This record gives sequence, structure tokens and C-alpha cells, in this order.
Amino acid sequence: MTFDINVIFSNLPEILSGAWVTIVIWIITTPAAAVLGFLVAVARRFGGVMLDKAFGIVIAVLRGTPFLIQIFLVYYGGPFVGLSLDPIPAGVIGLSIYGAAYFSEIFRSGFAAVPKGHIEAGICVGLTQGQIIRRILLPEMTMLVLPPSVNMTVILMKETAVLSIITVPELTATLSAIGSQQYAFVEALFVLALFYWALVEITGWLGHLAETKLTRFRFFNI
Amino acid sequence: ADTLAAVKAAGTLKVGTETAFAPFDYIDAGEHTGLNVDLFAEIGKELGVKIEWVALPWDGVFPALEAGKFDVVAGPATITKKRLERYRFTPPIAEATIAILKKAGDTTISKPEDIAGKKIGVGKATAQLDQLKEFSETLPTKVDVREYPAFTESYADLAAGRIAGVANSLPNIAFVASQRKGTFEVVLPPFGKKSYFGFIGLKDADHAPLMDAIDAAMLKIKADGRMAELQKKWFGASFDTPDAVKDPAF
Amino acid sequence: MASEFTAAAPRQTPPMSIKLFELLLQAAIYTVTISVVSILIGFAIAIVVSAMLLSRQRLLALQARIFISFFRGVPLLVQLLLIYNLLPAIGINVPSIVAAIIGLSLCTAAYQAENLRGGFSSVPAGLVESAEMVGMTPVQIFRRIKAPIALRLTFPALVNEAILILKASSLVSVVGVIELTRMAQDLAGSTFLPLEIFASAGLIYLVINWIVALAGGLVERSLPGVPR
Amino acid sequence: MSVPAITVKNLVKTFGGSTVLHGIDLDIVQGQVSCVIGPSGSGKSTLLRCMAFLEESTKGTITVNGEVLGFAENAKGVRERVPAAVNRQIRSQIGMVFQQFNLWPHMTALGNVSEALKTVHRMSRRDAEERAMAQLVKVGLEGKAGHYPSQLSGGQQQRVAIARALALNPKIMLFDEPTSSLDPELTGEVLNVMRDLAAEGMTMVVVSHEIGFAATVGQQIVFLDHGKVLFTGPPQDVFKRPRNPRLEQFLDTYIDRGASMLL
Amino acid sequence: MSVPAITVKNLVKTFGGSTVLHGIDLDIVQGQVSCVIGPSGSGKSTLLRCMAFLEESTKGTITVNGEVLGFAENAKGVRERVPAAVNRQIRSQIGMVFQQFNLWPHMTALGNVSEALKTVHRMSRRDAEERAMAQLVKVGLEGKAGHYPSQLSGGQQQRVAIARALALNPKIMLFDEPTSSLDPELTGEVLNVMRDLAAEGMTMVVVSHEIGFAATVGQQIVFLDHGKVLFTGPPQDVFKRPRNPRLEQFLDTYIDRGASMLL
Ligand SMILES: Nc1ncnc2c1ncn2[C@@H]1O[C@H](COP(=O)(O)OP(=O)(O)OP(=O)(O)O)[C@@H](O)[C@H]1O
Ligand SMILES: Nc1ncnc2c1ncn2[C@@H]1O[C@H](COP(=O)(O)OP(=O)(O)OP(=O)(O)O)[C@@H](O)[C@H]1O
Ligand SMILES: [Mg+2]
Ligand SMILES: [Mg+2]
Repeated sequence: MTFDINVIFSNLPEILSGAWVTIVIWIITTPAAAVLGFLVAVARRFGGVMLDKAFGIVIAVLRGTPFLIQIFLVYYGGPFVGLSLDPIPAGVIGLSIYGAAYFSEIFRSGFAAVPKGHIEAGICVGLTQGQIIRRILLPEMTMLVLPPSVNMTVILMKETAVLSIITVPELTATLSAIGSQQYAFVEALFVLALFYWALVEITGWLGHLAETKLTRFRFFNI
Repeated sequence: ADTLAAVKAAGTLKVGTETAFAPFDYIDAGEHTGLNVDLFAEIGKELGVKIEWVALPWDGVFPALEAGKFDVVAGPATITKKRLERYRFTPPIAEATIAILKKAGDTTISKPEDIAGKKIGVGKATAQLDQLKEFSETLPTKVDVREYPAFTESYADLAAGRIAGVANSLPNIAFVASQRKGTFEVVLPPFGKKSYFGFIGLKDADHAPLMDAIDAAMLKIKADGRMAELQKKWFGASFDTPDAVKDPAF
Repeated sequence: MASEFTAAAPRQTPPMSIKLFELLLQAAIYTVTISVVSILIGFAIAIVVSAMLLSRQRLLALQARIFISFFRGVPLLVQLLLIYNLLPAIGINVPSIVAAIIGLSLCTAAYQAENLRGGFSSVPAGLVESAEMVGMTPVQIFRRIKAPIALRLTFPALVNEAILILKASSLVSVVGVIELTRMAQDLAGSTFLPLEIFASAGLIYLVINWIVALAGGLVERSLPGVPR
Repeated sequence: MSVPAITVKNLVKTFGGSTVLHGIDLDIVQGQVSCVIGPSGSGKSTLLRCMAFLEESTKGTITVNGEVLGFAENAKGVRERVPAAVNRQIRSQIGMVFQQFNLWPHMTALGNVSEALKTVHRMSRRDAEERAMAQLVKVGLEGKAGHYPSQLSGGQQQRVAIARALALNPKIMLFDEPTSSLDPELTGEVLNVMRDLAAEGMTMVVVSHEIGFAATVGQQIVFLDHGKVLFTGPPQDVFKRPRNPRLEQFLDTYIDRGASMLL
Repeated sequence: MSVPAITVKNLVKTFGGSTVLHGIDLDIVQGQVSCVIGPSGSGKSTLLRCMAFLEESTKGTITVNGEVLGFAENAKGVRERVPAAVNRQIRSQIGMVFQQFNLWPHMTALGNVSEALKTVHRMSRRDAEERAMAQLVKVGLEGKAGHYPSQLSGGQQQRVAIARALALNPKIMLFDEPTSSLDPELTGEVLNVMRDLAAEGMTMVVVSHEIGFAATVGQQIVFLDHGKVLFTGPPQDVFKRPRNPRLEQFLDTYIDRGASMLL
């Protein structure tokens, strides 16, 4: 098998700039998606039946179709209806909304897991809805919600690769360009795997750290 | 081991390809078709073997070639200097010289030089990109080059009006224009240095006899006029191609 | 020569829409089959892996961590290429569709195992103690007490992952399976109608996933309530 | 009997078909301790939870200090939801101790008690914790302030729950079996605390199985059976002249046991 | 006094630095009812949980019917973990009712009671449910068999927990405040059930705050305070001639309250 490590070194500047774009988009997108998803989950839980149903449909559409197709339609179809966005803003906004749909479901499961009595206790001492969410629901559901959230963070990182289709010069695009220019496909995939693996490991490690920090208490009963 | 012997023994030549490269290789109404299919059918006859197609996305083609999932890659790809360093190319099967695709009825572009200062789309990391850039240098105002992950997206953006044209090899865009008559038009003539499409194989000793045999078969097909016939069928015209490209322009 | 090109290639206009949509639907059968099988196998693996993760035996937990590190960390595309291209090198020849299922199952198992771990850790200790006291074996406790509760707690996240895998199955074209996305790309590459074709493919994905989400919702509501 | 702090009118509560409260009418007098007794499953907790609007009633109204809580009902029986802000305002006068305590597992004992002082009453962290600590001292838990609920014994959890409710100085307190997990000593202490509160004019509703406790501390006894009020009156009436046969039967076992103590 | 069913020897339990049980020595006699009383936080639940090896002791041994449970300890104090299978076998003779009930929320009352019969005792579904139903009838819950724990009142939950433990016919029962949420009537009934069990020779350890209850049903009273056993003996000795000043003080409030009942 042809494996020429020099291909990587001779293209290092491009690879690094691609990696940088990937990381920046990912780091903006994930928190945005999480916050947006959280707000949607709150709206669905506390905002009445109509809001719940409406968001249910939006989420079904966002989750139901591949991000590739969504971003393709928005970016290339957008101009036909007068919506012309630049690649990176389009990518960041699109990916945040897409991720929010998944995050909202994760938070929904978290809300449902907190014993009703704990919320009632909050109501009885006069906490407002916002305070109950912030001070009781969020911390209590941490253990349940963190692992899937880390999963989602990882998935969003990998979804950034899709943005190459709207000409965002992120890492996957850069590497596949190097691959097809010099036909160094194997080397390109190797770097790609290594890079994503490293980022995922760091994410997973941060997730564990957060877990041990945030879930020191024990559930003593339901 | 000698791959040619293995292929002959098995009676099948496995060919890897991507089926999204019309008119060379594509799915028409569910049928795998294109120049590649016809040409390899002839090559198979010459070698006395059957052809077995393995369709993969382009990302997967070369890892699979290296892993021995098939013997040769149909593609085709533009023969370039860098690619020759890693892989071996067959004799050219068509010209890959570049031309412009524009929106139908766009009167601002009537010859290649008119793209000066305009936004022109091209596939990222393609041989066509290099050609377009070189051509752009010769113009009074440079071309605003937009790179796309694949040509499909650039056509979509041309239709969406984000760009004024797409630069790609003439056989490809001629086919695009013929398929979407009211939408696209080809700007003639082609420009830039001549380049050629070829099929791809491995360089190692094991594959040398096989590649030599394929080369010989293709030259025979070319010599007796079958190649020109196929080119006419698929491109509407035949090309004058060299027997081998040892020193490409790019 | 040049002028001939505009009139060139008089390919018959394909019997468009209907035929194309049919092709997409046929490809969608692969998408559904491969995904559903992978999700089921992956889920079974995930339960074992998540149990290992929470095991008090360090070695088991470590093995599970490595499993997750690899199958969650390395892009699915690369995993598939490895399975498809490297397994034959060590003498195991797998057909495309099997390679696709192996790849997807292992990948989803890694994600699902993490989801389930969160669920298992959220099962109140007292419920396990009361199960121990009635004499259940660890396996019985796992099957009858921990798993149903964890499943109920993590269900929405599990459905999320199932839907993600359905979509990630588009990557299996890299091992030679022509599923929905690949078919859409092929058709877009020959008809040059990418917007229309991708929109149709999107619609098919939407319908499939809608069914998954609806089924998920039904199951979720039918699970006996855990939270008080 | 003076102004009622809570008026329950024709309260009906059904859970998916089965009726748990069958039209309860009840006045909780301002500044008095009312004890609700009755067999298990008779609807005591449900009644208390309706009084705090934790449970939506099916019919009837609850009035707290003259204001309608939860659902208003006109003469024709048409119900209308009271605005959430009003409910919150009314509820801020009510404190509640739950049968299952419902402590927040992610906060220490001190955190549980000081939480509302900080977030609702906007006290500084320092002040809130000082006041919370004072409450914990009152229930004998100064040594356990830093423990999480999972690290506390049953009785300690119950006392944290009591401290949490009392720290807010509510005008009305609803206790659901506040001494179920307490030993006799502590029960006595809690009883003293409640006596003091009563003397200060706090209105209290106490669900209790301990009839002795009810008799000592209560000024009004409410006997609930199968979702109906079978008796209301001062404790003397309950114990001296039980007239309701069901109540008599209910108390019999108790008197048996009380006697057995002296064996 | 005959064979001890459970022998506790020099049991020490610390939770991260603070010692909760300071070297407990105790014999639970076969076929007797032993009542553990003591103030909140004195270590009663912890002692019970150690007896069932739900809590790993820090030092000392627990012997059940002659077999060592949890950790064996040699003369030099070196401890060794007993194989899990052995522990499980020993534990299968012990039933436990938890202070917090610990009912499984995803199973109905009937499911909770029949679960172990099906999975552990390998009874057919039909037989298991029949037997479970019989137990539910005994605790007066035939009408609630299909309810989930979240749909049960506190006392109903507690009764399900009792039924769940008794359905398995254990040789030894550990009760942690089995009547805390029960009204006097039910307390009387549970007491009767326990009397019957005692008559059939079941060994029982009961943690209870209800001294009257302890006195009536118990043949041995264990008074725990601050993690130490301050008194063991028959109930007569406790109530007739209290000699330990701490015990006397502990009981005082109770007697006060008992008296107040008669007001
Ligand atoms: N969510 C529910 N669904 C169905 N039935 C319920 C629900 N909650 C309570 N019940 C029923 O309502 C009745 C009254 O319950 P409640 O908790 O008010 O009783 P209680 O008087 O407090 O009893 P205890 O003294 O045992 O706590 C019980 O029979 C219970 O089974
Ligand atoms: N996990 C833990 N970490 C630290 N301290 C603990 C833990 N569990 C229990 N304790 C402490 O051990 C002591 C004894 O607790 P235990 O539950 O045995 O008391 P108890 O006698 O059952 O009291 P109650 O009658 O209130 O139930 C308590 O002071 C409690 O705070
Ligand atoms: Mg109750
Ligand atoms: Mg206890």
C-alpha cells in the first residue's frame, strides 16, 4: 500500500487552517445548539400544548432529514426565495438549528426524569419556574443528560464536515482536496481519523470531568 | 503475484468507478451506463474476460483499489503531473480541455475571455481548477474563482445565480447542457492547454502486466476506429488523442 | 469540431420524475434494512458495553472505554473503509452489506452505551438494594430493575441516536452499497437536477424518520412511568 | 372560631375515574392547629396537596385568606383558572412539609433550607445561610448542615424538610405526617416548636397518624374516611364522646395500644 | 434464650471519617421479635442495613444462622470478603422492609410483590401472582393491585413493601419502621400479622419509634444511642425498671405524650 507521510507535512499549512475552521465552527455551534435546544425543551415542557405540538413538528423535520440535504437546500435553494447567505454564517446557523433539535430531546428526557415531588417542593417554597429549572431540574438531571450531550457534541463536530458541500473550507474538505489533487486518499483519511479522534477524546474527557464535578450527590429515592 | 494471470484465471476484470460522472459513468433511469461501460466492454473482449463493476463514492475508490477490491479504476481522471507520481494512467480516452458553462441566455458571456472579473465555479482540487487559474492570469481583470466540493454543487449555484459560470472539461459540461437545455449553455471554444482523461491503475510490479495488457487493448481499440465511434456516441464528436501522456501540461 | 458540441449527446430525456422517485425508493429499502438491523445489533452490544463501563472490575471498564474511544472517536467513514478493506487482508472477506452492518452497529453501540451509562447511573441505589434483598442475581437485577428504568430514563436520547444512525447510513455507500443518499447523488450527477432530487431524498428520509419518531413516542408512552 | 384562613368548598378530586375526595367542605380557622386524621388511603395527602394547589381539583374551590386559589367557580359551576401570578402570590403564604420529604438531592441540608431564602427572598448568601442554620439548630441538626440528603437518616431528612418550610415564615403551614420518622423525643420537640408557632398565630394543618399528638396539639380535629369528612370538632369531642361509629372503631385500636403500653 | 439467628460482633461502621456504629455486640435470638429503639440518627437503620450486608461494615462480623455474611475476620482482625454467591445464599433467608420502601416504580403493586416469586423462585406467572395477591389481601390492598407506586398513598406504599418482603417466606425479617406511615388501625393489623409470624417461629428485627408497639410485640428491646447499645433486655425491664439514665430520659417524653392522650 502506498503511504507517503510527506504528503501530510508538505500540506501542513492547509491542513492546519482546515482544522482551525472546523474547530471554530464546532466551538460556536455546539453551545448555540445546546442553549437553543434547552430553550425549546423548556418551551415544550412549560409553554402549553400548542407550543409543544408546533415544536414537535419542527423537530421531526429537522431530525428527520439529513443535515447534508438541509444545508444543500437552504444554501443552494435559498437564493430562489431571496435568501442568500455566505457559507460560514449559513453553516453555523444551520448546524446550530439542526443540533438544537437533538439537544431539545435530550433535555426533554432530563426534565421527565426529575421526580415530580422535587419540583413541587420548589413550587411550595415559592421558586419561580425559571428558578426551578435552573436550581432544581438542571442540576438533578445532569448525570442523565451529560453523556448524550457529549455524544451530541461529538456528532456535531463530525457534521461540520458536511459544510464542505457549501464551500466552507473545513478540515474534511481540505483533506479530500489534498487527497484528490495528489491522489493521496489513504494519507488524508489517516490524518482525518487522527484529528477527529483526538478532538473526541478531549471532549469525552471534559465530559467526564464535568460529570464527576457536577454529580457528587446521590439519588436516594425517587 | 501477477494480477494479469489472476484476472485471466478468474475470467473477470474488476473495475472500480464512481457512478456520478456523466457522460463517462452514470446511472441513467436505473441503468449503469456511459462511455466507460461501452469502452470496458470492448477491453474485456480484447482480454477475453468479463467486466465486473464495483461502484463506490470517489472517497472510497482509492482505498479500495489499494486494498485490492478491484484491479483498475475507470473514473476517468484528468492526467496530471502529481497524479502520475502515484498512479499509472492508461492511454487517454478523451480530451479534458476546459470550457465554460453559463446560464442559458446570458449575453454577457459569448467567448471565454468574457469571464474576466466574473464569479466562476470550479471543482475543488481538480485539474480544471489549475487550468482556470492559469487562464485567469492572462485576462485583464482576474476571474473570481469559486471552489466547490463537487461539480454538482457548482451547477446548482450557477442555476441559483450565485455565479456566472462553471469551468469544467468540455465533455462533461456539454453533457450537462444537453441534459438541461433551457437552463445551461456551453461557451465555446475551449481554452487553455490541452489535457486528457485516462483510466487509473496501480504502479507496482504486480499490476504492470495487467496495465500493459489494458494499454495494448485500448490502443488496438483506438487504432481500429472503435474508440472514435464511442466518442462520437457519447460526446457527439471524436478527439484526436495521443497514444500516451508522459508529460502532462499540468 | 467545436460547434458540434452544443447539439451533441442527444440522450433521451429520462422518463423523469416517477422513474427517479422509484429508484430512490428502491435505494431507501437498503437504507432502512441496514439501519434497522444495525440499530438492533448495536443496542444489544451497547447494553453489554454500558454494563462493562459501570462494572467495578477495572479491566472490563477499561476495555469498554477503549471500545468507545475508537468507535466514537474515529469517523464512521474511516471505520467502514477499514472494515471493508482491511478485514479481507487478514483473511475475512465480508460482503458490502455485512461490512456496512458491522460498521454501523459498532459505531452506534459506542454512542448508545454512553447514553445508557447515564441512565444506569441515574437509577436510585435503593431500588437495587431492594432487589438484592429479595434474592435477585446481578443479572436478574440488571434485566428486571436497572435496564427498564434506565431505558425509560434515556429513551428520547436513544431515539435520537436511532435517527442519527438512519441518516449516517448514507456513509455505507463507501463500501459499495447503493443506499438512498448515494442513489440521490448518482441521479443528481446524471440529471443535473440536484435540488429536486435531494429534496425528494430528504422527503423519503423524513417519512422514514417520522415513522421511527412516532414509534418511539408510542413506546415511550407505553413504558410504565418511572418518575413520580 | 374566627376568620377562616382556608375555606374548602365542595372539593372533588378524581384520579382517572376513581374519586378520591367526594365533596369536602372545611374551614381552617386562622391561628389554629387543625389535625387531619383518618385511615391510610382516605385522601389526607390529596386534600393537603389540593390546598396548596399541587393537585388540580376536579370540582370545588379553595379560598386562602379570602382569595381563590387554583380554580375559581361561578354559581353555574363553570371553572376558570386563576392567573399563575396570583396563585404564586397566594402560595407564597403557605409552607408545606411533604410526606416523602422531597428534599433536593443535589443540595446539602443547609442548601435545602437556604435555597428559597436566597433565590426567592433575595437574601445575601451569608444572611440566608445564617438563618437556615438557625432553623437547623432548632431541629437539632446543626451537626449535619453539610450532609447531602442521601447521607442523612430518615428522621434527619424529615427535620430538614420541616426546617426548609419554616425558614420562610409562612402564614399557613401544611404538614403531612411531620413526625412519622421521628422518635418520641424528637416528636416532643417538634410538638413544642409547633406549639410556639401556634402561639405566634400561625395557622397549621397537620396530617397525622399519631392521635395522641393530634389531641395534644390540635384545636380542631378532622376525621377523613374514604374521601369524606366524617367528623370535625375540638379534640375533647373526639376522645370524650365519640359519636361517629366509624371514628369510634378507628380510635379503638389506638386506645388498645395506648393501654398495652402500660403492661 | 436459645440459638442466635444473627450474631453481631464488634460491629463498627464509619462514613468517611465519622463513626456511626461504635462496636456493636448483639444476639438476635431465633424465633423472637427484637425491637431496636433509639433517637433519630442513632444508627438503627445503619445497623439493620449492615445485618443485610447492604452496607459494608468497617470492622466486626455478622453471622447469620452460623454462617459469616459479608466479611470474615480472623483473630488478628484481617478481613476477607465472603464470596458473592455465599452472601446471596445467606441473604436469601432474610427479608427486609426499607424505611424509604424502595418500591420499583415501573411495576404495579402486584408486580412488586410477585417479581421475586417469578424471577428468583421460578414460580409460574399465575402462581406467583396468586400468592402475591394473597399477600396484598393480607395488608388490605386487594383494590390497589394494579396501581403503580406513584399512584399509592404513603401508607399503601409501605404495605406493599411489607407484602413484598413477606411473600418470600424468609426465615428472618428486618423491618425498618414498618408502621411509620400507617394509621393506628393498620398499625394494629400489621402488629397482628407480626404476632402470627412470631408464633410461626419467624425471627424478626424491628426498628420502631413507637415504643408502645415495641413493648407489645417485642421479646427483646435494644436501645441504641449514638451508635452504641445502651440497653438490651425484655420489655418489662425497659418500662418497669429503667436503669439507664439516657433510656429513662428517652422514654420520658413518650410517657408524657401517652398521658396527654387521656386528657
Ligand atoms: N395518581 C394517582 N392515581 C390514582 N390513584 C391515586 C393517585 N394518587 C393517589 N391515589 C389514590 O388516592 C387515595 C388517597 O391517597 P392519599 O395519598 O391522599 O391518601 P392518604 O390519606 O394520604 O393515605 P396515607 O395515610 O397512607 O398517606 C389512595 O387510595 C390512592 O391510591
Ligand atoms: N452515607 C452517609 N454518609 C455520612 N453519614 C451518614 C451516611 N448515612 C448515614 N449517615 C449518618 O449516620 C447516622 C446514623 O444514620 P441512621 O440512618 O442509621 O439513623 P437512624 O437511627 O436510622 O435514624 P432515623 O430514626 O432518623 O431513621 C446519622 O447521623 C447519619 O447522618
Ligand atoms: Mg398520605
Ligand atoms: Mg432510620
